[in-house]
Amino acid sequence: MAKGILRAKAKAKGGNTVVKIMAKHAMETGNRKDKSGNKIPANYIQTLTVAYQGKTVMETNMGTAISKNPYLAFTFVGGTKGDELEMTWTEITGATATETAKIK
Amino acid sequence: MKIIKSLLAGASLALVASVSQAATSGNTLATVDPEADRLALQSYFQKRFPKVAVSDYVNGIYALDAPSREQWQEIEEFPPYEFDVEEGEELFNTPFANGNSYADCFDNGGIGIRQNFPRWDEGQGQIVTLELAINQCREANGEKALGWKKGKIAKVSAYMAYTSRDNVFDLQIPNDEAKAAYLDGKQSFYARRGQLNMSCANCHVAGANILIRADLPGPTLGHVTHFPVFRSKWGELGTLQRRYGGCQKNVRGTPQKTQGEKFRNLEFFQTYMSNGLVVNGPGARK
Amino acid sequence: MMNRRSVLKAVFTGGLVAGLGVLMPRVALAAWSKAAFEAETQEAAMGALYEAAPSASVDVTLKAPDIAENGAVVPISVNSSLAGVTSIAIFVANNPQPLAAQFTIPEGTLANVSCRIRMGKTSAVTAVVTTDSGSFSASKEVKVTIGGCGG
Amino acid sequence: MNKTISLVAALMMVSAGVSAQSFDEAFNAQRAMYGKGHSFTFEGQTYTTDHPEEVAAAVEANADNAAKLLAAAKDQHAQVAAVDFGWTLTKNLLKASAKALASGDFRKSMDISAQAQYHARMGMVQYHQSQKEWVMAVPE
Repeated sequence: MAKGILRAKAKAKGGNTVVKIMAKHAMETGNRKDKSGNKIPANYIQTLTVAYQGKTVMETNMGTAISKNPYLAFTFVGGTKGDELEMTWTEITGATATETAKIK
Repeated sequence: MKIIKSLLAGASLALVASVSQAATSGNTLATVDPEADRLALQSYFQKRFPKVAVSDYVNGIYALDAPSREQWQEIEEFPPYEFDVEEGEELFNTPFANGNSYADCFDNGGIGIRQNFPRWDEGQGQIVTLELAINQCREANGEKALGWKKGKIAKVSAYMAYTSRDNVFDLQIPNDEAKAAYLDGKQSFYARRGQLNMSCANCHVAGANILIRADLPGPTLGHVTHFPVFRSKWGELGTLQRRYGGCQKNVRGTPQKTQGEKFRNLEFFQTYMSNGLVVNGPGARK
Repeated sequence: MMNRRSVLKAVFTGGLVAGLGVLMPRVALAAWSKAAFEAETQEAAMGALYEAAPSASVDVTLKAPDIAENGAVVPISVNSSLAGVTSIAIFVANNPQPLAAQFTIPEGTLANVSCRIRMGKTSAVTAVVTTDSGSFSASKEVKVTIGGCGG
Repeated sequence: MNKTISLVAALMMVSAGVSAQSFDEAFNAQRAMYGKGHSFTFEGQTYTTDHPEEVAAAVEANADNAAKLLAAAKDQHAQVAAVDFGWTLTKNLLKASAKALASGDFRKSMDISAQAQYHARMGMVQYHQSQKEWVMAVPE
């Protein structure tokens, strides 16, 4: 599996799956200036969607107030060890990718 | 963990004797007593924070301040240094142009050895920190040395620390030259510097867990165990000596040289103070 | 932008009136609302998302520190015991753009999310939980301080 | 509770117990309260709160004197840098002094030089202290 920007820890436990995801991303707000005083253009992850067996289990819209290396944790009912989660992210620039992670 | 406990038991038995010894553990090679210094420091913190186990000091200020600890634990749910450890592992395993790799420079292939640094190197006649050893390894293999404070060196160091987690620091002072290095480090630790006229000890011994404006300085016991550190303020990983320089600037002093003799000796002294504690680097800090 | 906003509102109201909240709002909320995320006041951001201002509720739990260790990384958790939660949003009143994040909660996902946010200065943090029967909120002041050690 | 104590207070507590006030302590207290140019008595004698550097700078403001003071400050700064106990702001002071000197503002240059030299001298004091006084630093 090619390494993307997402890392996920998904654990099936007591009938639920606890999902923790972190993305490697600077989350530039567009409010910062560089050393010479020019505005650094905004570039942050806008959406992160997590699907399990074709069904969306979490959809996140993010703004400028999300920290660098955004983190998200949630729990959904069901999920089996060994199955895969599909995680799709979209940047404000339009860049997008889908990455996968196994439930442990 | 067992090792820690037995060390603890030993420490408390030796307490009474050590405190009075510390007062006389002097500043000359003949009188300095590193073991007495270490036990005196432990007993100082134990007296001030009787409810905190010595083994918990590896968590720095989070051992002492509950509200910060809560936030830190949230961060540790998915620590920001994980990417760096991953990248560090990749760097560590990438062979140099000559076919050798980091593993060839270190005992045990570089795995699980963080607790042995910094150490007195007989051949070089100086204290060698892990970061110095990393760059010496690179140069011995015809590679360029890395910058000392952050980036690749911190990542490689973080990976090496990560493979050493829970190993117990047990630095040795094999001879008088090493003891002199320890003494020099001790001197630096207690030396007031800069316009604010503060020493490391001011903030991290007497000042531990006391607000400096809005910051709570961490205790020096266990100070070095979690380095390199992903500092939220930096937004990235940095080495211990990057922090040393930052601290010296904070007291409005001109920082000493990164990986220069003074800083290496200081790191040796500080790490010796944490003998008996475990490696838990890399860490996440505010 | 007015278009999307009014569509949103229409769907939302429609959902409430027709009792179709189970399906409809989710579709609408899924879109990243430029009007809401780029709004510079909390009222404007909320106005872009909710028909009426959310009412405070004890069934919404917002976990946030009293004093943030570092404003750049403030851990926040929201959970709710309300039934039929469809979305959770987090607002930081004093940030340049107050809407921090919006989570769509499909059926089968617990109304319990955690994330890390940036805070420029001390501010009220508000979590808004939307259910079939309206929007409910919980607020807390989080202090952001200037550090003494080079902060 | 301990968090409400400021660090300064905590540090003072450590050194409390020293009963008689030394001249340096009296001087520092007076200086902190009144700044420079103030007189006070200590054990029957009258002193001013001026640093020696400020006294040295209280001469006629001219190019020659300003250049001398700046050279002295630079020299002292080089000494403290050699033992690695410099202060961060001193460099900029030296620059500012040189700039004032070049623009003919001798008074300003001399005052800044005095400040820079004071920094450098205090750095040396810290260096010498570090050689002897650190040993008792583990509080009981």
